[in-house]
Amino acid sequence: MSHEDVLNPKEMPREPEKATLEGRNKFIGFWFFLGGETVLFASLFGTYLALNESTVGENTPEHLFGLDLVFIMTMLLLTSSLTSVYAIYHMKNNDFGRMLTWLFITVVLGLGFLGCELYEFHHYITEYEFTFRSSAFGSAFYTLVGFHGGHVLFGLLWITTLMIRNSKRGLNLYNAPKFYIASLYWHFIDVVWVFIFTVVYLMGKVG
Amino acid sequence: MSTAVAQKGGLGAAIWDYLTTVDHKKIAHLYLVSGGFFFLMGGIEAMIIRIQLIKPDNNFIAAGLYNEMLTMHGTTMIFLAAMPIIFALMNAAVPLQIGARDVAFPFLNSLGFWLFFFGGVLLNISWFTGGAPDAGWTNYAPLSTTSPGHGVDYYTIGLQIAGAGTLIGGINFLVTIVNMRAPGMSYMRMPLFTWASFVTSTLILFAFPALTVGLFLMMFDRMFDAAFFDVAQGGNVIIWEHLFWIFGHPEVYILILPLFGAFSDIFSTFSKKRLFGYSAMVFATVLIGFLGFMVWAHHMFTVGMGPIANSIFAVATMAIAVPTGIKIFNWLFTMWGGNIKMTSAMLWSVAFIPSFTIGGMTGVMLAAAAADYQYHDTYFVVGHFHYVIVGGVVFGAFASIHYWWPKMFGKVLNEKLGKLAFWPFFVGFHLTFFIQHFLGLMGMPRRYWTFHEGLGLDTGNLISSIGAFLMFIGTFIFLINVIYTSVKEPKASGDPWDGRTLEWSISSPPPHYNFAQTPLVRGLDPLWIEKTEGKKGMTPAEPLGDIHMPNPSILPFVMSLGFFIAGFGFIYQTESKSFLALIFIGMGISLGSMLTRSLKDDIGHHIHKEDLKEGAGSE
Amino acid sequence: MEHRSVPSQRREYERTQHKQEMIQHVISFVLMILFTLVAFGMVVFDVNSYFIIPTLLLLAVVQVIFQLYYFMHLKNKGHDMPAMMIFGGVAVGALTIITFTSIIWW
Amino acid sequence: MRGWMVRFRSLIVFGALAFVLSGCGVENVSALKPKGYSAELLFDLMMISIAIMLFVFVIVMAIYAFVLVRYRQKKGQEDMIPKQTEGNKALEVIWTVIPILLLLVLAVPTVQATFNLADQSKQDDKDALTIEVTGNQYWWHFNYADQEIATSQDLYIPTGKRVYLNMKSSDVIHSFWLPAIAGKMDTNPGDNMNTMYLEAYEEGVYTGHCAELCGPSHSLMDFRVIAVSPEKFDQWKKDMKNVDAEAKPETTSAQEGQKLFKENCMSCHAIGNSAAGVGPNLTNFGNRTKIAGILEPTKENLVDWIVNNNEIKPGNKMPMNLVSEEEAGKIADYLLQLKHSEVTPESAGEGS
Ligand code: HEA
Ligand code: HEA
Ligand SMILES: [Cu+2]
Repeated sequence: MSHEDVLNPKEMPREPEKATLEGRNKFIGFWFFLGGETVLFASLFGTYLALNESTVGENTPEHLFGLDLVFIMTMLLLTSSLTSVYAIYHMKNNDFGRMLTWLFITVVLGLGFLGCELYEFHHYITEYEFTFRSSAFGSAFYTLVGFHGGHVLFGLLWITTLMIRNSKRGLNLYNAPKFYIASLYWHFIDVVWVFIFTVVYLMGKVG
Repeated sequence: MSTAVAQKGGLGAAIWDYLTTVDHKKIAHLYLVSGGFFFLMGGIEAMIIRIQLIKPDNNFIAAGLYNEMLTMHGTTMIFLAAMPIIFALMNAAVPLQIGARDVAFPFLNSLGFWLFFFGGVLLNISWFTGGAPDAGWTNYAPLSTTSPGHGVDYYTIGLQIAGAGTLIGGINFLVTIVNMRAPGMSYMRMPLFTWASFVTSTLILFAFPALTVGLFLMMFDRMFDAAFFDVAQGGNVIIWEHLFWIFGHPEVYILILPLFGAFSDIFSTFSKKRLFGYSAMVFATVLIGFLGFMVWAHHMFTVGMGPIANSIFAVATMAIAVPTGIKIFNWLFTMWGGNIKMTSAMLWSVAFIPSFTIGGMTGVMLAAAAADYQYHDTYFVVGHFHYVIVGGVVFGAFASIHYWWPKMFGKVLNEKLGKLAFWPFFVGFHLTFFIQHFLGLMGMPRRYWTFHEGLGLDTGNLISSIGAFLMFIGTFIFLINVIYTSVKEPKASGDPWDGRTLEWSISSPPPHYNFAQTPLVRGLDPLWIEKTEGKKGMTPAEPLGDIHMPNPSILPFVMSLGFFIAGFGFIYQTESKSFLALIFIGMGISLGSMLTRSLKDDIGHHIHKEDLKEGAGSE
Repeated sequence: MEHRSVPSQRREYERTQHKQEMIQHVISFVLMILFTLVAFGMVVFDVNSYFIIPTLLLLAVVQVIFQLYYFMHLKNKGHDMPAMMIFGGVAVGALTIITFTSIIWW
Repeated sequence: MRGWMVRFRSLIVFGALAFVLSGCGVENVSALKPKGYSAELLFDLMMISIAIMLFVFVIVMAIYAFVLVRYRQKKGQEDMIPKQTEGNKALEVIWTVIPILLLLVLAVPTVQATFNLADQSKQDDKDALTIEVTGNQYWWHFNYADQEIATSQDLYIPTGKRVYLNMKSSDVIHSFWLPAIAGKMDTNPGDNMNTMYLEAYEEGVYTGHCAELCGPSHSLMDFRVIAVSPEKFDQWKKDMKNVDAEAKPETTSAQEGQKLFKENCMSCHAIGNSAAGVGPNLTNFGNRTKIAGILEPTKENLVDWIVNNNEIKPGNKMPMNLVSEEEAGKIADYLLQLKHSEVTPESAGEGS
């Protein structure tokens, strides 16, 4: 396939993300990477579960966590997962404008989530003096949730870069795989969050 | 394009070429040279260890320095010598064996190398900045978290950077093997080395994240006062041990499996016979990889996990003897009825069988959980793992290097010198490590700076040290061989060994697009099939056409350099906050390169068919 | 590559197919929200039974399956390798978590 | 299990093997000369596994030697193309099934021994003896639970009786290894307490080591276990309970030493039954087998130790040059005459 065909395809194929060899490589490679990420987060979850009772003082999960904020965060992130699905839907229909719109909404929701998380951390630190260094539980909590937050941040930067870089030239076979795997990444972040709100917050509240 | 530059200028251009290359064959050179260099470093550290232990109550080096020496020896050998040499072989052979022009992610391939390289350099800089890591290559907390100075900080950061490179390399090979096979190269026609690389890469994918997390926790504890391993604040030191071994055990199979694959190719080539029990060999490789994830706690039998956990892990560990045995017997029966030619590559491979079998057997003995209460952390274990690592990985590396040297560098290593290097190394190896089993049982713990007189350990240690000198001599002769060959030996043909697999169907070294026309694979040992039908080379699967190749890039180098700089920032910010600047600069460089990479389209270039060499590549 | 002249008929067909897939997505989204509500509800209203933790975990797992299979298309063809690697990761991860909840403290 | 093993041992190879191996090593130091229940059990387990391994190795080597001799390329046959065999199902099954069977033979006694050595069920019996072991950089502390006896470095146990150990560390991970009597067990910091038991068959002084890297002086963290008959042990207990920590030594030098010791050393060390301090408990010091676990117990060595301990054991936490060499001599006189019990290492049959 010539460069011209990749950058200015005459007709978009059904699955533009997998139309080129490079695209197929990215697609498979990224999924494999997510397999590795699964182990990464499992190790963090394991560490958290091993240390969530290693509290010092009264800063226990039950004492600290409030569910309303977590609920809002969950709704934001779950919805952003749907909006990124919409974006890919429009990508497959070769509707670049709509795709950008939905990606934009995804980014806004993600930012909302991140804001809430920062507020939450700030709240724990200032109101409860519960920090990364307070106890083994504190270290494990901030590390697990913080790694996830870091992923959210990276995802936001990534999607935004893609949007800006390609805003002028539209969809092609070179950038379609990039958009596609960015959306995979975003879904994966959501998957991790589902376990975080379940294991850290809900189970923490149950005690 | 990259070759054009190299042709034009002198040394500078050649260096620039290697700094920017994304060609898997050149990346193989980079891996081999740096891995080889670190092997010599690790070997010299081993010599210092053996000199210190040559006699009782010796004082050749101080106790603290000894701990640094053994830590750096283990870490260097595993992460900076064995792993890169394996990646060198994978880069040199896998794309060629599957009939691909390139790997799936040439850019990431280069990034993987440079991350490993800078991680390794960072780790070794610790020698000059007030002390290397000294808590063993296993780096158990809280010895590591409380170790004074910055040695252990170098360990965490250096391995984190190098480990990221390894993970990237692993994913690259997985995708290459899944997506880039030539027409007709089905999974069950892949050479065993490619299969082993595939399984190894899978192990890397699942094992390294555990190390990543472990290193992050260690880093947070040491540099940011977290409390993961601080029992006073509710931390738990056993977490590190599990994370380390969840990574660490698969790691030893990551080391050995590619060489198992290489041995399979070598045995069948030099016996002029098809590999005996191909499908059983594939199955065994996969099974070893699979079981490799369920046995890590056999390193922790004495930690106090209780008899139930110990028993489960003991039995699971023993199970690995079965697929490994399948391999040993299939190799023997590959040679059975063959026409065995004892080249240097074959010599190393033949020597591997009894050596590794002994190592595997002591492994099974260690797996007997209760008995490990005696063996654990003694020289019995040191004997075991050097038998499998040196007798398996190092012998395998030497065999593969002899085997693929013509493909990598266009010349056959001198056979006489090859055999001359083998014998002292082989004899020295058994002298050094066989006696260590007995030393262990007679009461010598490992990681001992010195042992006392009167415990019956003197002669054994002396013999062991003598053996190490013989290994030194062997390695030295090998180095001479490399120089001699590059000066004196004639250029090799494309197929010097009467090979069976695709890499031997093209010239040595191959053109940078590998195959002018992608070959059509018609079965296992595709080149052999064509040869038995009287053809000279492979039948092409496509007409001659333009070839798409990736562009070289300096970004992987710069990106890794950024992390390297930031690494110092992380290490020294504990002393002065002004070092935070280094973190920002370094991360800025790295993130900047990433941004550049994603903003700048890089779709590669084409080689026009008029510029290709004639024919499908058979020389 | 054959995509150069996709007949408009096929385009149309693809579009309807995408639509149908989208409907599935919306349904799974609604279910996911529902599961989340149930999970939070159980904790907020103190449904303190013996089963609460297993139930919470089960709800999470089902949600994640929706994410993987529908949102991330793991159910579609051409996803064998991705599925294999994800489940490989899940298996190793599960072993890790079992370990960290059983033999870390004694 | 024992009976089963005895039968196994009667196999000729097995007996011969055990004989050859037990030729190695020094008495009371080597795992190959078991002198206690656990060590013997483990020795038998080792012998089973070695026998299996030898069996497999002989078969592998037989095929190996045959293949290499018979199928080595002969002159003039360089171009011979052998038959390209694909494999052989029957062989494949054989070399899968036989190793599985052999491993089962090994797995059963392994699991039995593992559970056997973890059997602490009798620890709570009235007359059971439990000792709290604490690993420290770089010395061992032993506290006889319920007995109000504390010692460091030298551990006295009765022969023929199970002694239970509750093991912890005060700093980094150490590992308590007593090859001739039992295997080893780590001492962990924090809440993870480990247990094991010792049962010595014969009187003697047994050398033990730290087996988990614990810092620069890891290799210098030896200890001794002194097994004495139950009667002597009871005597020792009685003596140790009645230690008069304030007792006045005979020579004036030692008396001055006592004063110096109180002023300079008591903040870390203890004499008598006070709980473990920062440094080793020095009760009964005059009967110690070694100074600091490694030096011959002479006055010269002790003075050297007091003044230069950090050069002898790098990373040791005891301050150097706290006292002058002369003062150290007096302290040494004081410490070396602290012989609180009639029962000594010599009475266990051996002096070293
Ligand atoms: C390449 C590296 C490599 C390989 C391949 C192996 C292979 C094996 N290892 Fe080893 N091991 C290490 C590297 C390796 N190991 C290292 C580095 C350490 C120490 C780490 C540290 O603490 O620093 C270690 C430590 C180690 C321990 C922990 C010891 C301790 O610290 O107390 C154990 C315990 O079970 C063990 C077991 C095994 C087993 C059962 C195998 C098996 O895979 C072996 C299987 C092979 C065979 C058995 C031979 C061939 C088979 C037949 C001919 C069939 C018939 C055989 C039988 C029926 C027995 N190893
Ligand atoms: C790939 C892995 C690997 C390899 C190849 C080796 C190779 C060797 N190792 Fe080891 N080793 C480990 C991995 C490895 N090792 C690990 C993981 C540990 C555990 C560390 C720990 O406890 O934390 C260990 C520990 C270890 C110990 C135990 C230390 C202790 O517990 O106190 C000893 C002692 O004998 C030893 C010896 C040797 C020797 C003699 C070699 C020899 O085979 C080396 C042979 C090579 C040479 C001798 C190089 C020759 C050099 C030249 C010819 C240079 C020429 C000169 C110039 C150009 C300048 N190693
Ligand atoms: Cu292992």
